[in-house]
Amino acid sequence: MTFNKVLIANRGEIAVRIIRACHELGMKAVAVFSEADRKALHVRHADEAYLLGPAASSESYLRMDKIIEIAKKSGAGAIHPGYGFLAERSEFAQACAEEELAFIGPEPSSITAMGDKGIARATVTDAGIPVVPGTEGEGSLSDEELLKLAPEIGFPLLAKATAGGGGKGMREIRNIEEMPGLLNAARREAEAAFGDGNVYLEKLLKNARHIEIQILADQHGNVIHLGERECSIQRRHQKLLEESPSPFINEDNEFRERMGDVAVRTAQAVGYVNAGTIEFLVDKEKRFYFLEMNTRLQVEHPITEAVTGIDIVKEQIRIARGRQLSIRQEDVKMNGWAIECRVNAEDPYNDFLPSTGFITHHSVPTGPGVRVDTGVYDGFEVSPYYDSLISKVIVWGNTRGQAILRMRRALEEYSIVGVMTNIPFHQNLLDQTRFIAGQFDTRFVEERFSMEKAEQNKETHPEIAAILSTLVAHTEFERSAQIIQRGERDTSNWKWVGRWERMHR
Amino acid sequence: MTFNKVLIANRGEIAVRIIRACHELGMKAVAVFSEADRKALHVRHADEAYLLGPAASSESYLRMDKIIEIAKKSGAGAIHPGYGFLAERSEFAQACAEEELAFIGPEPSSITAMGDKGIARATVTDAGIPVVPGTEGEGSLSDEELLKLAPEIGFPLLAKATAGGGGKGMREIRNIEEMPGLLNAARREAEAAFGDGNVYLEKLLKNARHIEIQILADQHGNVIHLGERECSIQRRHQKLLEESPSPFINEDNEFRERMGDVAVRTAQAVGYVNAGTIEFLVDKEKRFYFLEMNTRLQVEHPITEAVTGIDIVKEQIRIARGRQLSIRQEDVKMNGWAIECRVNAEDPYNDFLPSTGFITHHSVPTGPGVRVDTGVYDGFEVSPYYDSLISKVIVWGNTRGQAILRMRRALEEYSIVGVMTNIPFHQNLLDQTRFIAGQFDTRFVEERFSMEKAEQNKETHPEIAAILSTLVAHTEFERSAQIIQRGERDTSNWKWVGRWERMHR
Amino acid sequence: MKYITTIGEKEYEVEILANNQVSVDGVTYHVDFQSVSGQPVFTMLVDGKSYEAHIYREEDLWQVLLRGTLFTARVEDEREKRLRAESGSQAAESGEHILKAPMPGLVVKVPVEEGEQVEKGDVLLILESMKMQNELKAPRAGIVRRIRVSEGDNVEQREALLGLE
Amino acid sequence: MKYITTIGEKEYEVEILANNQVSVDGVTYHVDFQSVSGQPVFTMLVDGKSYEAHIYREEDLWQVLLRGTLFTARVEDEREKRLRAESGSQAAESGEHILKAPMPGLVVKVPVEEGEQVEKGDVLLILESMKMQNELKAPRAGIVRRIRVSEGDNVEQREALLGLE
Repeated sequence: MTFNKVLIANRGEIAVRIIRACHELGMKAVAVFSEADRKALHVRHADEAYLLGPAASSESYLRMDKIIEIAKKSGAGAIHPGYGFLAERSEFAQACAEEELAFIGPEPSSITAMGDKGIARATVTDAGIPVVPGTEGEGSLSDEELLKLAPEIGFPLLAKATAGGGGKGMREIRNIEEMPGLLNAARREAEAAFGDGNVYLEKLLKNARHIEIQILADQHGNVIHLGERECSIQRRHQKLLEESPSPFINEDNEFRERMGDVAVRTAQAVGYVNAGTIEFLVDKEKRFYFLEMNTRLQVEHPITEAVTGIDIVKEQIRIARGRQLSIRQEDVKMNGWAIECRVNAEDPYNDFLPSTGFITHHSVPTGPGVRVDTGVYDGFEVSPYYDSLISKVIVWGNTRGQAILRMRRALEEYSIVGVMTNIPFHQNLLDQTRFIAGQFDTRFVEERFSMEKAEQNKETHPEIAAILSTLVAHTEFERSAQIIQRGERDTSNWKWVGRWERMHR
Repeated sequence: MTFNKVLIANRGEIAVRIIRACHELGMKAVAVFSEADRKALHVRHADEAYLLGPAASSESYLRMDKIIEIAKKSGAGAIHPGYGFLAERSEFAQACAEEELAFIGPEPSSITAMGDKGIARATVTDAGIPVVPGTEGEGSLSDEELLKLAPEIGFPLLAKATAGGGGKGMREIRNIEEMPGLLNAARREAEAAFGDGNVYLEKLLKNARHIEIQILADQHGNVIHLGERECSIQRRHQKLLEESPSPFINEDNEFRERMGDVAVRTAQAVGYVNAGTIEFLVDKEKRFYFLEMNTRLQVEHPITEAVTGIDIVKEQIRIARGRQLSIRQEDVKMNGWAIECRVNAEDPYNDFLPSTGFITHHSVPTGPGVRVDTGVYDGFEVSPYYDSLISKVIVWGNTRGQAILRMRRALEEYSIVGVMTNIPFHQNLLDQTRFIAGQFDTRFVEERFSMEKAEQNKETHPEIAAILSTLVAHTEFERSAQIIQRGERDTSNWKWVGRWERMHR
Repeated sequence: MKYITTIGEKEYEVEILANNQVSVDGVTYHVDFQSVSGQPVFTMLVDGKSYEAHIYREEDLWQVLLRGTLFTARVEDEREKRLRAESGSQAAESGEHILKAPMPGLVVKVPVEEGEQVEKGDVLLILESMKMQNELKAPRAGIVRRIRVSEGDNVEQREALLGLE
Repeated sequence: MKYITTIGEKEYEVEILANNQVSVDGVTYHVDFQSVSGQPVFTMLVDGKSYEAHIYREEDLWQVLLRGTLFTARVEDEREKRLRAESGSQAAESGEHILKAPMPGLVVKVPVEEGEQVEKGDVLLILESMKMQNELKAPRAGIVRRIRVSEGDNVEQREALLGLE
């Protein structure tokens, strides 16, 4: 399909990211926005922008009908869904196709095939791809059936939402006794999150890593992979830090190629087109099992861009225009090391509770090897309506060691005022011996890490903090004393305004 | 020499750049600052910071004695001079050596050999390296002698300051009649700028390009080059935009290697150690002539970093510690294309006059392939004491075309409020057909470019500007009417302050 | 001016002297302390060492984020400290802790009942915000009093949710 | 409210209507105009097209930096325009242009003398600032009057340097 204008059906950093790709291809970008996002960066950077509706996603970014209507009205020939929202709704891809809008993603049938986790597992098993043992592809099972199958798979187990993703509707089950209660809880959560209470069981692998393979597939049957990303640093199944390559694979190219081949075969099994990611669990013996396929662009795609030099979003657009891939498998070289830290508006000192408010000051790290993708700026409000991702800090270094050192200095430079962020979490994590040694699995953050423990062995400066807080308190005290004095004497409003300005300059 | 703490004898973006390299090597960084720079970014990012003196360079950043004293006091084992200020003063390098401080740069003798342009030309001529025909290496010549030599070289000619650099004390001479007056002017300017009124003559090459080669040399006799940078986009001999590779050389690797070899031989001719740059003039027939050698880090070094993946500042520090180069010549690969735009505080619509003031808003472009090196931030004052460089925007792309498109989108995102900048100049330049085609020489900006002409053929939006200005004027008008009304009624200062705050939120 | 500044368990006696000098527990430092462009970002040089911190007020405490570590400081002069010490010793026993909403959101579950005994760390309430289910936990053991919200309620930031006695 | 807005040679009749509508020379647009966090950065949607601009006042003119192009606009209501037109026709002939320092700096040279006839583009003064020698040129032909500074003087931004009659 040919098009020169792309509607981005998303918000935040990923909408900005996609607008950049459009502009760098000389194409126009159309933004859509909710009432809460009128001044958001994606609206400001786009060539055109149209209001969807109120802040709640269901009334704005999930309104397929309105989005398609705006695409038609503005003359956009394609829609990029980003991640989240409508990105993995096959009916949206289908609706685009029916309106002759290019959907910058896979065919609806691929989304469907991978969207139901049970069907996906059955499909790849048929293609000879190993999956984690579980109740794959058996459709909707009752509690009774699940309770019967559980001992056959063996405990510990994971109950997971069939329609799921992002850790929702997921429960760990250690024994048969606690199973009925946990199944119930998982079903309730799944129902609330996805409108589908179906769950399936999966064996819980110990000491496993979460490693995923980025693939690209064009409409001409070419499928390539861009190497792996290590995503084991998670908390409650939410990724926090990713790197490429994986320190577990590192120079084992033969292993990388084996995983890459399986990923390519997985994509081929569902006739996949465009960018996608195949997630694997990898055990200590380098056995790997298919977890799921994300049929969309991922949050962590920039680390692959950093090591391969390939602009994944530009490739997505090229693919949707019917072009051949611009690279062949043999041209893909992983060069150096990249790390991404997700900076979330949440308080690492208080159980990672989200934090909302106005960002009054936002100064991003820059310099060699540092990339920041963000949708916020000075004065932007982090609202409770959307997810808590403020920005992604991506660094590149010649080696993993250099990348870690560079990330440390980048986080030290990063200054966000107005909301709490998890930057101190990342700083503490980057200081952990086991992290530096690359020895961690998906349970590392939850089982082996705590902010308190991490800060025990850190050189901190409490006496400097004492001086700082005392000076600020002292200045405040003096200032308020002064203001009261002046207020008594001074009657001109104009002088007041001038003074206030000077104070806040 | 071994050291773990580096003093940076500079300010602005380059001081910040060097601090970053220190931190990424796990070393401490000591900043020095003038009274005008207490809150500058290099002070804030450093581990330690010491006051030098008043704002004027002669009382601060040029005070060798104080800088060395601070280095000793703080326990810094090395000094990085950056560029400008003391970077090419051999007596400073000498003083460091005498105090057993590692000077992160070449030996004093190399600085001396290359510092006097006449001696430098004689030295490289002896080594068989072509120079632009002129009065090279003949020492201090009188006006009489120069007038006699001029016809032998042939007009047009350039008179250049022997101690010079940066376009100061430079004059173009078209014929013998105007020569005495121009020599006089050049000598006066050279005397004022460098305390040395000596000038020499050089043939003015027509349609020549300014192309330079970055070299690295360690203390063990290894000298390598990192390819070329194209620096022909200049105005009054000040570089404005640089790229690597040069579109003139592009895929002619044989030519690149010839220039690289000559650059390496030039460095060897003066026993050069550390990072340095050899500048050449290249004519249409790909004949190239030695211009001068910069015995220091250069403003435009990041484009070489972007295409080679080598961190030049980290290499400089490694070299000063006595390490071997971490790369061999055969490992140096130029990958993709990089462009740098120097963003200066100057008004491109008013003869590029410098602009000073507070930067009230500074929002840098980010995203894939974009690097910004800067020393400013929201609230920072651009003072008249130092040069007008605000920041450098460096982009990388797979091809020159992609780099140009990326630079365009980066400049469009870049938002600086409070001082005028030359961003519109860069935007217009990037739209020029001849620039896009890579067809330009060192006279392009002065002879073939004007802001007015560039904007004639541009799609602009005057009616949008009319709406915007009218709405702002209208809002101001309504607001001031309102303030007067309120002022009459309202007597509480506190309410006032609250309102003012809301207005400016 | 003399202050007693408490960080964690430790008390610092901080005196602000003339000529940019500050003494901490009797040791005198030369301090160059500046606010950066009116933001709660501060730069301080202490005997040449450069520090940068974000400093916010939170009720009567100061939060200092310094080189990736968050310190909570209480700054008092001697009179304030004495007063607090006297009143505090009683309050600590009888005081009711009011659980407030750390952010706006939707109450999805209140798994406790009034009068129920809870232990430190028990979940008192689940609040949905930013597409996450956030568990608000008991900061100490106690008895649940006065639950002011129900499932399905939308609450504002800092709104009182329930008491813990 | 009706304004006449002049950009370059062209005049636009801009009328601000109710309901976020603006008419320009009789054509009506739907306009969503917002200031971004109190800065002179503005975002505007005009019938869906998104524009961002920096807008500053410079004496009685507005500077609009929009997509890399700088526009200088004069915004007047009809009465103001009429008044200016009447007084302006005389002033243009007899008015003295005051050359002001565009930035603080050091006067290194004043290559003209009082009473001297200069052409447009002639250098009137050389000002050193930011390590550069900056030539201040005559914006039009005229006779130099009242030179208020000498070589070696330090001048402030906007300080009057000389007159051009």
